[in-house]
Amino acid sequence: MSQVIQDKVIDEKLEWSRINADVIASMQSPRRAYWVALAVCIAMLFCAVAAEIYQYKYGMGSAGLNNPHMWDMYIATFVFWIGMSHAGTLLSAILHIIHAQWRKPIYRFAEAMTTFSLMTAGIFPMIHLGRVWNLYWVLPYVSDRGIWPNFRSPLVWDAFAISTYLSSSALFLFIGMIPDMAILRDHTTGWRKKFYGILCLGWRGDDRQWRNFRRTYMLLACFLIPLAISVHSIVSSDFAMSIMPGWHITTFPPYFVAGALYSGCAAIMTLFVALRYFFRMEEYMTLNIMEKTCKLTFAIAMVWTYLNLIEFAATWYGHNIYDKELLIDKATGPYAAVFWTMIFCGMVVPFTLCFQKLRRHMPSMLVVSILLNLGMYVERWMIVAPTLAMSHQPHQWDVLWGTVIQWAIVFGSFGWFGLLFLIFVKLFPCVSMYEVKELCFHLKHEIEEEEHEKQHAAKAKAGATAGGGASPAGNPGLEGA
Amino acid sequence: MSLKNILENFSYYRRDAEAGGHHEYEHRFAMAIDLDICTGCNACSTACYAENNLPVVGKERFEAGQAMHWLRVERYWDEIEGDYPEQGAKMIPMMCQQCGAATCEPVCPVAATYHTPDGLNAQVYNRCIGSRYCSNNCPFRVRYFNFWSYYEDSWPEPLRMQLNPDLSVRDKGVMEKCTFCIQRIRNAKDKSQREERPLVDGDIITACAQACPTDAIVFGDTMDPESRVSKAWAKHQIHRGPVTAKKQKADEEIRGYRVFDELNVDPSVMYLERVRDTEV
Amino acid sequence: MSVKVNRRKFLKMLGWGGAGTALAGCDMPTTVTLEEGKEEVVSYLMPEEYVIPGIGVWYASTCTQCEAGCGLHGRVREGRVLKLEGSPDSPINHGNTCMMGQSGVQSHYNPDRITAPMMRKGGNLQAISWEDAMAELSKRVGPSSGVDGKRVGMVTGTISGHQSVLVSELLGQLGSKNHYVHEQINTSVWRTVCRDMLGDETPKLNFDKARVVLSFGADFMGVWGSPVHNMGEYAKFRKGAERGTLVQIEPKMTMTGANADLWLPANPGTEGALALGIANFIIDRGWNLVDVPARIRGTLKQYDLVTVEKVTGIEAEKIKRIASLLSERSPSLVLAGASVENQENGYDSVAAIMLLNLIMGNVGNTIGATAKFAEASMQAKQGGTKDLLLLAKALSDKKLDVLLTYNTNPVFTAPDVLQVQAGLANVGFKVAFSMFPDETTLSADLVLPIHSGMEDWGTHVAAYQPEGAVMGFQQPLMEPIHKDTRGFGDIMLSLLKLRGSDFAKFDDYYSYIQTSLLNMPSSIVTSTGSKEETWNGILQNGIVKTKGTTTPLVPKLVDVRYKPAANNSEYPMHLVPSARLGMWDGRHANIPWIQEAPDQIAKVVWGSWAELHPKKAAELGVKNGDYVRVTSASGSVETQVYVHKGIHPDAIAVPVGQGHEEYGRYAKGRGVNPLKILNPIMEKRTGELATYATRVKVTSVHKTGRLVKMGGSEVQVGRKFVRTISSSVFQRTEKEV
Amino acid sequence: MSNHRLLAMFKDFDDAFEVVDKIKGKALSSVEIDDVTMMSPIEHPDIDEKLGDRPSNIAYFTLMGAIFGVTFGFFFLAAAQASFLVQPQGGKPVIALPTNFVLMYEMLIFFAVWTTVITFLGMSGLLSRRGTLYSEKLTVDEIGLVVEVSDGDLESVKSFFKENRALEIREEKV
Repeated sequence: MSQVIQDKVIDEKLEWSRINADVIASMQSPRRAYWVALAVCIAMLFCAVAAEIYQYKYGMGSAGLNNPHMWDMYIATFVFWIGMSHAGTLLSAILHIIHAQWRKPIYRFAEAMTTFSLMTAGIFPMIHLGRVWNLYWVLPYVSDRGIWPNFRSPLVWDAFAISTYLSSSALFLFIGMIPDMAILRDHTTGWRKKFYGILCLGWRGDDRQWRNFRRTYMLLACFLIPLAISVHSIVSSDFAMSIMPGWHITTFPPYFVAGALYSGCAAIMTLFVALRYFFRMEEYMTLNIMEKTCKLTFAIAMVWTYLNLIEFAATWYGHNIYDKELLIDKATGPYAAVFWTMIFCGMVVPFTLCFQKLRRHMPSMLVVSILLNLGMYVERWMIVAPTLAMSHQPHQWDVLWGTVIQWAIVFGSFGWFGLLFLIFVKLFPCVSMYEVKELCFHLKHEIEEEEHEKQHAAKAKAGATAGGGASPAGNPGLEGA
Repeated sequence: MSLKNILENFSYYRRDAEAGGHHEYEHRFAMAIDLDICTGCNACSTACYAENNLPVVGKERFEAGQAMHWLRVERYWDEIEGDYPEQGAKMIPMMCQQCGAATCEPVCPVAATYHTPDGLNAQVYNRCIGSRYCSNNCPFRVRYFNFWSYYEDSWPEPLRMQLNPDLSVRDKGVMEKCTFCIQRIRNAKDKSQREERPLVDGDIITACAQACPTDAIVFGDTMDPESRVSKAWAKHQIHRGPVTAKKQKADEEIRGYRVFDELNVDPSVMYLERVRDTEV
Repeated sequence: MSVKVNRRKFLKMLGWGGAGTALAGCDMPTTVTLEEGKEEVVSYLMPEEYVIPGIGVWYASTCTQCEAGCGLHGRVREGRVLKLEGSPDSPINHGNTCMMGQSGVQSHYNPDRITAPMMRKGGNLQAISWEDAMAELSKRVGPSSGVDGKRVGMVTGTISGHQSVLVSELLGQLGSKNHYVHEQINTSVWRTVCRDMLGDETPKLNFDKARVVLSFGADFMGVWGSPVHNMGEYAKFRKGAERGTLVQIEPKMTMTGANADLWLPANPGTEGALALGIANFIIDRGWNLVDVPARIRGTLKQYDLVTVEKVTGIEAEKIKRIASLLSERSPSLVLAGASVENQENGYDSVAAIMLLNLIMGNVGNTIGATAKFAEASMQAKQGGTKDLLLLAKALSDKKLDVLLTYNTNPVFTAPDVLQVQAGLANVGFKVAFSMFPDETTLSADLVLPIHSGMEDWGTHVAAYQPEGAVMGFQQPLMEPIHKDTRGFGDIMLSLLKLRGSDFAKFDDYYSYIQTSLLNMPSSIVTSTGSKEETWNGILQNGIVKTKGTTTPLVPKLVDVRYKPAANNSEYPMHLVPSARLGMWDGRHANIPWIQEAPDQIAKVVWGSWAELHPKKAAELGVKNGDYVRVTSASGSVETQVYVHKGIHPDAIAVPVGQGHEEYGRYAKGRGVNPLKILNPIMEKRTGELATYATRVKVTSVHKTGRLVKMGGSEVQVGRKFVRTISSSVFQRTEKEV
Repeated sequence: MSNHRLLAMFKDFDDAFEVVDKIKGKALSSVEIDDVTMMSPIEHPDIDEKLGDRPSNIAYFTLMGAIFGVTFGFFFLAAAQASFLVQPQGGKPVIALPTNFVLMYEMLIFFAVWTTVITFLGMSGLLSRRGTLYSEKLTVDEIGLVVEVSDGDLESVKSFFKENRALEIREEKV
């Protein structure tokens, strides 16, 4: 079989009406598993809301924070969710620019993941504020007292970066969904028809719309790549711009970006397996796509591993005694177990992705991807906590494991994310219908061309023996439905 | 017009600490603490509690690391091989060092902590939103956060009658730290203004320096060359500003030093090394 | 009876008596000032005369937090006292204070103060009116009560000034000789030795003249003598032309030990042998500056280096170094404190230590005579633990029908074996004059709430008078917070008036003090014009400076019959009931600032702990935070361990002060009280309770917890927070410039 | 003048393209190639080729948005800093360029993205009503061709459609 056929990520003979029908079906009549998942997410969210109400009322002390540990899991979780947001948009945009067709069936939920994990991440700096009711002071609004936020603070950069990123990636997601909204407008009834009718903004699919659409989408993709990288660099600046050992590290921006892509890919894998199973999307989310995702994840994992080791090496050879001691303390001190979990999950587990059998075995991939995510979560915690625990001032050394309140809020953030995602999959197509159609269309062309070439070669060979005779160039056209 | 303002003053606004900073300092308050006569008795810390309305957090919160001692007396043991610490223990009163190039200041998202023309690292409680970044970026770890609302717990009636009305009682969610008794500075300035005379050395004395039974803490203005603190700094060859080769001590054995001077933060507290008779 | 000073008069006095430092509040416009005569701008807001919003005024008074008698300035604003600072005029503290002085306001504003008289009715204390309380008092001790004066007792802490006069008068009027002066933290043995060997109980210690201070367990910066004064003197000692060297020998590192150039733990109870060994070595080398009679020389001969090294556990080399230090850097000052005094052989040990002062010629040089307050009845009656033992005996022998308690808490400080609490049941009528519901107060039948040190008048003559003989004057800094408290002096006066006496002419304690002071001989109170002016001068200074009477020291050698304490195999460890500046003997356990202020050495807060040497801890298999049981023949306590090297491996230090069963919300039920498990061992020569002589065994109870202390790392981990240079370098760089 | 609008539905792109070719080739008096609109469920890369040069100028607006963002960013931040002099902090200058560059970068992207999206909405003719000729099959798999013709050419265009296997033809008056 030819390479194209072997690698094909989807069955090109899928009928287009079936694509419509399958995806629309996935959005309707939820099964019981859906309701159970929804209930679980709401329950988790409820834990967090209760904890937050308590914390709001009594103060940050209820989170167990203390003098050295002014930040803890809230910020680690914030970085985790920000990181997770990177896979969707960044991968979608990069793959779009390099015309990687296999992104098409999976980019939609990945982008949704981006938006929702950003929405989750954005909550954490608020939760962690001592006086959250004054949050808006971070915004650069014109005040009659001439007060401005401090633009030198990486936290203000965060506010700028996150709002830019959230609006841009939400726009990117939305723009990419417009043709699908039109499909839904045409093929649903009742409130949905009205709803999608508004959201599709009058999409008709004429050439002018497609032309501008393509240009816009490409432009947005071009901006989103540097934006995504800058966002995580800025998040890393929260640490790298400080003076603290273990934070003030030159390689932090690329390290954070790599870590973000890494955890994002792992999250995509998790959701891939889940959606494929729950929505019976086996025909769209094919094993070939999974394989490609796995390979990409592996490559990013290796980049991350490299940067991580570089960081250790630089610290080790740097002879900054505070940094060096901290590194040794991380590996041997009270946080050692967590540190080695990170090393194992982040650096060792990805090697399972080298094996094709495992890559095509969905339950293993679910386990692997969850392990990778766990590794990436503790990585963030290993960035935040040990530095605070063992910084310049030994008199204030302290080890902190958080209180129930803190754990509940961190736990609940997964519920919040899950809730948003579950609502999304029922309101919006989690597979891009028009792009799957494009994928089929192009794939079919490629296959036909290849077969044509083959025939041509055979004929040329036959012609060479039989004395030639050109065959008329057939116009394969589109068979359609 | 702010555009005009930018264009006219651009180079002025671009001056950093190494270039003398943009500040035109009126005073630069500083301390000199002699660790040879500091006994570690804790009078300074208690005086600070009394002067600055510091809450008593109680055992559980102290255990959780949420104590609010703006001025704490740290005690270190020698790292020794022998059976006994024959040179005693090491005591150091540690409070906000009012760094000239403070690392806490640029990271505050709302500019709640900033540098005053008095050379103080001021904390504006009302502006603070509690991001706690400043504390994270403080190498000395001398910023204290109101993790709880302490008013009810720490000052049951009639204990709250003792609260100093010259400064506020901070509610939950606000960062605070040693202010070099800014209310005393304010009062002294008002007084000197009323008396139409400049501030002189000794007009201002912080609560800790006042209480110190051995007078180990000297407080004053380093802009005034005649002040005791200026003389102490000069004598021990410690200069204001970030450390540069030119400004380093000529004699390494002179006792003056600033903690974490190598981080280039320009602390305003000079410590004098502890002395031990090694011949006994 | 009521306090006859009405509010107007009271405030008027305050107005005159104020040190007169007016400060504008920071929030007040600077134009609104007294000086510019613009008070009327704020007059609408002025609730009373002299209470000007935003203006703080400083008044002079005297600290009552311990017996040192430091002068105070209290900042009063809007009728409230806010902050206490040392009075620069006081020769005792020279403007400084310790943490106890600073926290005087929290004693005053303490939420657990007793606010109304209480009487025991049906086993419980119930609030009653002052009229009823005074009627009851009259019924039980008044002329019609038929009480036998010999069976009336009064137990107080160290007491001086007019209060002391009133107490003596009252007991004299009743015909009682039972005035027990109990002070848990005391220097009784040292005082006795000083009396015997120097002729003065409280000689002046000239730290500034000494080039070396050799201290055997004297925590003179913490709980020995007059701490604030001593710390000031210590600073001079360090900052002098030549930096003085401090050598401290004690079983558990105290704050003074932490500041020593050389800190050594001798085997507990053998410090006397060490002193004799040093003396022997000095005399052997002929370094002594004062000759020693052959008789004493003979005794010293037994203390050769080998023996002393064996007995004390201090290397011979170190003993030689200390001896040569004393010789090379004469004059020196040799002190002895609690861990030496409060042993069975305390007197002899202190005498041996004092011998060093004598032979090194320190007497008359670094040790001088102090002036005594000319009016003997007002001099401090210093207490110790001997009176506690006497009290316990009187109680168990049922020798008391009426017991008055003031300013002391024997139920808390007495060891369990003395059975003070049970003995109190034998007393028919117990009256407590107290601010706080402490253990002794709550055992009383009648509780009379008294004013705090910031509400009451008083005079204090400190026992240790460094410059001249001064009387600290205590004046109210504000009106009483609680309407149903009364001054101790006022109550005493009304008790005296029950039997009609010379005191009948005084309306109240204030007028008594005023009359008394103004009528004092001019050698004590120098008149500065009219009586009113003189009086205002006293109020303004808060201190009455007199020259006092001085008698020169008469050094006299006594025979040292030193005998080290015996070993005890069942109870191998020495219990060190250590005390610290701040908590003192436990009287400040109800002050939140003191509870939250870490111990100077262990840095533990809000509770008790036991200090152990790492060697011993390893033997027991315990680490920081683990619980151990400390068992003596008289009982046991269980507490957490703090392991550090600043303690003798055979000693375990459990700080006193905690373990209150009563005493308000901050103190009650917190930690353990090591005094409770002391054995009833007496110091042989003075009859004081030998608090450091109890032997204990320590066992792990296999329970762990987090020790609540300040500070993460115990060492600097290579950071340079506290740098150290040698004194030779210091001498070169700073002293010779 | 064109007064008829025709919609023809085709099964595949090739049929539609043939019609376009025919319209272009026959030079009908009332039908310009610009009057031909093709509607499709997916984007076919050949549409532009067939329908001729129809430029999309979004990128210019994006560029303008970006330039505005970065310039506005600099002056906004500098003006805010220079008028908020209480800010001198940590020994840093009042106008701290390195930090401002970070924020200028974010503002560049922010304004560029929003201008792009807003321009897209305008340029692509979304949100504007243009005719009622539409078939829901367009969002399944059929290709639509809309041609505006005058009476004269109506029939010939219709015949092109039929010749090329048009599945359905709809018509409306303009």
